[in-house]
Amino acid sequence: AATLDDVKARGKLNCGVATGVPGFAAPNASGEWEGFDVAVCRAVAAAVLGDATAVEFVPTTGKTRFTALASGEIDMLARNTTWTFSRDTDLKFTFVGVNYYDGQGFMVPKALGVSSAKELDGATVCIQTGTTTELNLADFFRVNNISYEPVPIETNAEAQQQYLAGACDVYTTDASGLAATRSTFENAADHVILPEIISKEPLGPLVRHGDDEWGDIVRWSLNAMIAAEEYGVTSANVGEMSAAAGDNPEVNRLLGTEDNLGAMIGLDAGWAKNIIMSVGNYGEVFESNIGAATPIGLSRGLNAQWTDGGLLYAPPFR
Amino acid sequence: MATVTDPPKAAFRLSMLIYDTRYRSMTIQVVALIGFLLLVGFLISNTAQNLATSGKTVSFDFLSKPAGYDINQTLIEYNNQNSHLRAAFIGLLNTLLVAVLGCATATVLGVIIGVLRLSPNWLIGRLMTVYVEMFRNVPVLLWIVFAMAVLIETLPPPSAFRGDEPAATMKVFDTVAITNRGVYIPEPLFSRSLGDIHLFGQSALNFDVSIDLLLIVAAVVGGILGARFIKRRADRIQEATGLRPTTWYLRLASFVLPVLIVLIALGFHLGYPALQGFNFQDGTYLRNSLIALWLALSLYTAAFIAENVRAGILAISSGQTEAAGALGLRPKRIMSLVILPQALRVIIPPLISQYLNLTKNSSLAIAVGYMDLTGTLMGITLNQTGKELETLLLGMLIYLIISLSISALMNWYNNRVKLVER
Amino acid sequence: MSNLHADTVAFVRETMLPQKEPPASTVGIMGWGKKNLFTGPFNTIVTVLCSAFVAYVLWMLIPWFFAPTWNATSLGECREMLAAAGRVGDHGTFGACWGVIRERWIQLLFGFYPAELYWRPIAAFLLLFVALAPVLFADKVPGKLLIFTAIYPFLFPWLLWGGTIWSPICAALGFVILWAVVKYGSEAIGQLGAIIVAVIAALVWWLFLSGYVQDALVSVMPLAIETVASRDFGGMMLSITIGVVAIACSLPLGIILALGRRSDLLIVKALCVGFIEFIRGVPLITLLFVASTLLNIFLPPGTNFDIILRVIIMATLFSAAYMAEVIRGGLAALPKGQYEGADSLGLDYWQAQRLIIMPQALKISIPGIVSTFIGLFKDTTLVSVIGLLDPLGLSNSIRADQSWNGVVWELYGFIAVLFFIFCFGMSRYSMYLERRLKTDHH
Amino acid sequence: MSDISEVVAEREIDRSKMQVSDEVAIEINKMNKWYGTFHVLRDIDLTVYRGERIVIAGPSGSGKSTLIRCINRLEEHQEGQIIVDGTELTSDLKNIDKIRSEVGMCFQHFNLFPHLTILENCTLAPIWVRKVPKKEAEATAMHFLEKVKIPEQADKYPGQLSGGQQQRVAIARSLCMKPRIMLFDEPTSALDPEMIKEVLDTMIELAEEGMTMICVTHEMGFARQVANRVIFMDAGQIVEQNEPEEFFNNPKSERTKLFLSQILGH
Amino acid sequence: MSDISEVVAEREIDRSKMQVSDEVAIEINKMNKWYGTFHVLRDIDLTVYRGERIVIAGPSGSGKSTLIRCINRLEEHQEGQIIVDGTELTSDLKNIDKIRSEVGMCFQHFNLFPHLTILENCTLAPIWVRKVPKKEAEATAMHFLEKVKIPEQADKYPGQLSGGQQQRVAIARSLCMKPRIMLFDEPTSALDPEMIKEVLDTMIELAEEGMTMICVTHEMGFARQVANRVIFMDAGQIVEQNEPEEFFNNPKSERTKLFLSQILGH
Ligand SMILES: Nc1ncnc2c1ncn2[C@@H]1O[C@H](COP(=O)(O)OP(=O)(O)OP(=O)(O)O)[C@@H](O)[C@H]1O
Ligand SMILES: Nc1ncnc2c1ncn2[C@@H]1O[C@H](COP(=O)(O)OP(=O)(O)OP(=O)(O)O)[C@@H](O)[C@H]1O
Ligand SMILES: NC(=O)CC[C@H](N)C(=O)O
Ligand SMILES: [Mg+2]
Ligand SMILES: [Mg+2]
Repeated sequence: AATLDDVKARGKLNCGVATGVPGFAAPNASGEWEGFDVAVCRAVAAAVLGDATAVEFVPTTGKTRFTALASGEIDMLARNTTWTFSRDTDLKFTFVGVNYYDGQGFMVPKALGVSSAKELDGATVCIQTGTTTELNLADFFRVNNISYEPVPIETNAEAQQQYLAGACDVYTTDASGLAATRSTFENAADHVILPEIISKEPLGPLVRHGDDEWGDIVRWSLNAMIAAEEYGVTSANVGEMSAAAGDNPEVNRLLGTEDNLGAMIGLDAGWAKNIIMSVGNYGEVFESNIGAATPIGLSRGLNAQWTDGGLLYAPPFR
Repeated sequence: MATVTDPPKAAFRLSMLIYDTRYRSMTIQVVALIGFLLLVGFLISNTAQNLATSGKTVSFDFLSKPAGYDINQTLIEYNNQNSHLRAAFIGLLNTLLVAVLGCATATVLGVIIGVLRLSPNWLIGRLMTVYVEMFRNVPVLLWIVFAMAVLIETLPPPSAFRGDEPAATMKVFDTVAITNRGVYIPEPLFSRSLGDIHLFGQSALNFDVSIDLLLIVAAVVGGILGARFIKRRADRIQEATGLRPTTWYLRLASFVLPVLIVLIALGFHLGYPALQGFNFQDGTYLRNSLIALWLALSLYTAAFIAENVRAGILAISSGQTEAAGALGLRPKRIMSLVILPQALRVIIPPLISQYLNLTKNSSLAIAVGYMDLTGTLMGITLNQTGKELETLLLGMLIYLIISLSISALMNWYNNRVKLVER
Repeated sequence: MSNLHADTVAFVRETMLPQKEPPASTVGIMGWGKKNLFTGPFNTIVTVLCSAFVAYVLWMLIPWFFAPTWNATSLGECREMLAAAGRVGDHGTFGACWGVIRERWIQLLFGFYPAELYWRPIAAFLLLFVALAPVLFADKVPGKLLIFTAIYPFLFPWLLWGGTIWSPICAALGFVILWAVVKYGSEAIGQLGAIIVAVIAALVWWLFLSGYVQDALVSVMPLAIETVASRDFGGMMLSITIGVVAIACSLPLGIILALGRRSDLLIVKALCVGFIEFIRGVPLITLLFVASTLLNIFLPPGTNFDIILRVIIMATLFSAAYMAEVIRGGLAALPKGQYEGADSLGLDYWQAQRLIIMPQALKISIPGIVSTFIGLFKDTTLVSVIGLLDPLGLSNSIRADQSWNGVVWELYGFIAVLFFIFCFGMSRYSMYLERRLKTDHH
Repeated sequence: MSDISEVVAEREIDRSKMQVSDEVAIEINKMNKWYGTFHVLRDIDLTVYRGERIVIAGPSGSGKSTLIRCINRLEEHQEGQIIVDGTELTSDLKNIDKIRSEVGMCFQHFNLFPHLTILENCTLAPIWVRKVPKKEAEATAMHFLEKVKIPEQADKYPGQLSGGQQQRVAIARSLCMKPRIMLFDEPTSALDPEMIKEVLDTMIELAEEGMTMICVTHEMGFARQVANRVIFMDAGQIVEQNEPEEFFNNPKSERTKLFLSQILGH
Repeated sequence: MSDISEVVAEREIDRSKMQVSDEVAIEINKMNKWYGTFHVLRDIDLTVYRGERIVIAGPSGSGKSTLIRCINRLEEHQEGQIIVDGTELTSDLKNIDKIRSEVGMCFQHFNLFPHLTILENCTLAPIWVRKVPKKEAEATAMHFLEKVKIPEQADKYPGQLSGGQQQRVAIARSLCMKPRIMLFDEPTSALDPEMIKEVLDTMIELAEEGMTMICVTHEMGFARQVANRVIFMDAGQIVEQNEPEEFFNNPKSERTKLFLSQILGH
């Protein structure tokens, strides 16, 4: 019941991440995990334990992630996982929000001369098993009445290997994952991501049913990052802004200089400050891991703040 | 002389539960049973409690829901709107397919290698020893992923066959395409096909059986019976006259002719694979996942079988060969009349347990994405439905049934061929 | 008598003939070759073909193997180095990329175990041999070492996982309680009663009391070494840990199961047979799935223990079933007279088992135990399927690293060689044992 | 066989010490035993007094081994009573343990423990069953090993001894438990002729010391010289019993005659 | 051993039938054989006439078995000639087949085929090598089984027979091929004394019928009574050969004397 107590007692957060998707979750040369999803884990650790490095990362595949979460092996899962009805209800998980609005795309070698997914009749498609994309793929080809040959695969790295070797013509997964994978190719320019996005893939962190307090903590840790960007709180200025109450009451409440929201979720007042200080706000995390300046080069698109015409919209801190 | 009174008809005392051999065994059994029941009860109550907290219920309803996912290799009709049960059935068939293929190849390879290891040719004996040690001492999973890597990394993709000056060409008179997705070989087609028989109506496990196939099987069986008849006749002639007629060509004919006739009657011809679009079309497609698994399992198991075969042959003392030789029997006859009948008794029991191991090892299919029972029922179905308990228990039950059937076969054989001893 | 020729052939040799050299064609390299390689045309052809095959394989492998890529830091760099060395073939550069091994071999051996603590697993495995010595070389090693063998099962996890010294001591205390109750309780309540009470007492100790006692002891005298989390275990070390712990634990379990299977108590026998046949009938991988997904459902709500421990439990149950069969074979090989001899002297069941039957049955079973161990050790690679980082699992995550994406042969080859060395060594050892046991007269 | 009886005869046997007392050592009343549905022992009645040396003979399969194994409770009987030293053999474990430590047994195939030295073989039971300190147990063991004339073999393993030596160790091993009754089941039938003598000598010595003995054997020389009663069994029943002289010279039953003619014939 | 010669002596042996003819059955000329560099057989010269009964004796490792195995081409020789029944043994397969069906062989360990019944053991070679109809082969087999006195065992398996019976089956099996020469390699050394007699009886009967026999054996009783020549081998060479009486009573060579003193000593 009390995941929070467990985590505190353990002094570490067990966080499920992908086995390796560049930019989202991958260990760097010195073995530290880095990436956009990893940042969510670190944020929660910063909020709960005050230490963004107090995380035990558990690499999971599309297939193993849910059992890892359900069995309690991990406290939360931050692994480009799509929020769906059945996962939320039938699989008994709580999605606490969306950290990346995505959709399923296709990547093919340029040499094939394919310009639309509808032209893929008879193609061999690499697909990660146990994912929504596997089901979407089946639906897409059935609806369009064309055939394909699925090659089931466990991890992104394997998919990449098979795709590059030509064992499949197409690789399909979340468009962000495709971009990330392509960015590591020697000749990225030889591969195109087709324009069709065949599904909605709202990706977000999730926790088990049955511990709402813990769900709240993860949910508001994510929201804190989003809100911080909206209000212009960055890792650079958070120290200064949290030193004393400022004139934006919402920011004050966020940073714990006014009211004590932290206490309501069983954390100390500086919880959000810790997040932003050690991890950064949503925008910073995005830019440093997957943004336009990185090899992955994703634009904000739907993931811009609502104020910029995107879908990101943190509920008020009140 | 001390008189002996009547035996003290001791009334039952509690201590007899522990000290009296008659009751003691009962006590132990009852304690064991209680312990076992407690354990089971403990597990069940935990499970119930855990399921209740996570809000799940145990039910097998999901089996009739649409699976939603596609499977690349299906021996019988399947699409993603079929039920999870059918998907599991497809997986089971795939498991059985690779198990049967693997056992057959492993046996052939194992026997050859085992015999060659005893070869008087030093070099070949050594090579086979290297083979056996190499495969026995490295995990089978490593061999499976290794085989898959070899296929993917060293063979050309279908796209290499494209263009005016393709980087790769088809083999064997342009009828076989070897690609890193798999191997395409000509497929048998029947211009006067007799259609299919549909079995099990509308149930989830329904499937079609090709009448053509049944006919061919019937012809093969007929051929075997015919060959046996010819052999029996040869036996009879030999018994009567002492001379054994040469019958190999008759037996060959009785094998081949019926099948040939059926094939011609059905209008048999081959369909050749041809590059069309992204892939080769037509032809029989052996996916690389199947090939890798099949190859690795057979090579690995063959190493063990080779050892069994070698041990079996060595177990027949050289005295048997010498005695048979001293009677004037030719080496071929010594093998077939004296050595083999004895060696088989030694070889077959461990051989069958190797079959059992191979079948169980076929569950490593998931490492290469071969959709067997572990890949479907205990893989994707488990994952998409979140029914860990149900799918795993069902899957284990199916494996258990397969294993127990194989061991039953082994026991039957053992009892049948036991050598008569004093 | 009509022995016509006897007198004509009467013969006595005056001088004995000396040894003669055999005809030149039958000895030396020539003779050997003629006998082993070139007997008849068919064999000659086979020999030539085989040599050609070996030569071809070596001709392909050796240049690949000797590639100047030891210092590369990524696959790309490897390719550059090979290109610079002129190793360019039809399909790009040709040659191994050894940089990945140089960079990761430590990881393949130790996983993410803290580098400064490597001495602990190394010590643990070296001590393993010391602990095994009195068992394996009973004739050459002083029996006093057996005490160390008894301590070792508690020392081993402590060295690997670290933490307070009190936890292994408390765990061991449970066994001491078990033993003490059996020893001193037998007088009062009979042996069967004592065993039942002892098991209950030990369980009570482990489940309820030892935690408090341990905490108390820690607060009084905090003796501890640095804790290492299971997550950090990986590579060969993980395989060996799982293998060694599972075999060690499965041995007593296997003995009990084997005794149960041979017992004439119907229920006990049925339970043991059921367990053994069940475990042997399902693939190990399904048991690992159970470990990773179901074990938590089966255990009391809130218990949440380490995946490695769960895997070890499953591996233990798995090898226990196989071990039981091996030991059953050993028991069956013992003549019935040994049981009767023990009975007639008045030894009770457990004394007979411990003093007479088991020492002999286990000795007979050693080759079987070793091969069970080899099997299990190889099977530890399956844990990569449930996401643990054994060498195979690590190779996947190494290949997920951008710089090494696409490296296959070198990694698999290295891992294969590691396993080969261990397994081959052990199988040779067990063959040696088998030979020794055959000639042993006592 | 005739050789052996001569061998035994060479020795002058001191029957004077072999006193039979009035005290009952073993009493068997209407004992019946079945193996499954096969009736191996039928209505056995037998009283053995302290100091008696009883030889049991009879054709193979007649139930001789089964009878003496019942006395030691290596087999369970189904009907009737067996009372050893005043304690009735029931399924009560305590009684069984008590009786087994009163009754020593030697088997045809010795059944020494091959993984223990001769000395350890002899001290094992005293240490674990009688809870005798090791030193003391070893002293006793050496005493009995000397008695069977192989003290110098104490540190060897059974596999290193000849059959006759092994059987003598087996006897010493039983004696170490200081039994009041010794049972022998064809102790010499697995031995070569030279070794038989060694073992019989040892047994004769035991008899001279007044040990109560029941011995299944076909060494008729031994029976004549040592036994004070010979029991002839057939088909699970006691067919005849008598003093040796009478038994051999003047058998009453037809079966006994037939049997004697066979075993003395060659 | 002495027992056995008595047993053989009891029987009156009809030497009159044991005629030796002038015809050469086996001729061995300067035959040499090496195992690797070990010179096992050195310059063997031996002529065996039809109807001769030759016993080969000699210490262990002297090459007796190797010699008779060479005659049957179970081993290859490297130098010299072996001519059996006029056919020289070369690596020509046809010659080998021809000779093997002329020469019967009995091994120390019988080497019966355990998966075949006694009758099948005996008919196997006639049917497959001699191409005799089954009925006829069975009739012959029964004839020889009667001769070795175990026709009633025909349908049992070798595992169900005693050692002596098995050896007699082995002899019958060889005889079914109607060989002109029989080789025996220590046919009785794996048997218990009573069984030795059975087998020797059978061999004596064979000798009486005029079979040419070469027999490696240490049954000196048999050699005295049946053999017309005893060959003593040592270190791979024939050291002495003579009629049995002369050989035993008046050995010439030192080695022979030593050997005889050893084997007749006990
Ligand atoms: N465990 C058993 N189960 C069934 N029958 C048995 C068993 N043990 C012995 N028998 C049978 O009981 C009968 C008596 O056996 P027992 O060994 O007592 O004979 P014995 O007189 O000692 O013969 P021997 O001189 O051959 O040792 C025999 O017919 C035997 O086959
Ligand atoms: N296959 C072989 N390879 C090498 N040496 C052999 C082989 N067979 C036998 N020998 C050696 O040849 C010598 C003669 O052996 P052989 O069996 O002929 O002796 P033997 O006279 O029959 O002795 P025994 O009475 O023990 O049977 C022995 O020293 C033996 O060690
Ligand atoms: N590719 C992935 O690993 C994730 C796919 C998809 N977003 C899912 O949740 O199922
Ligand atoms: Mg008996
Ligand atoms: Mg010999």
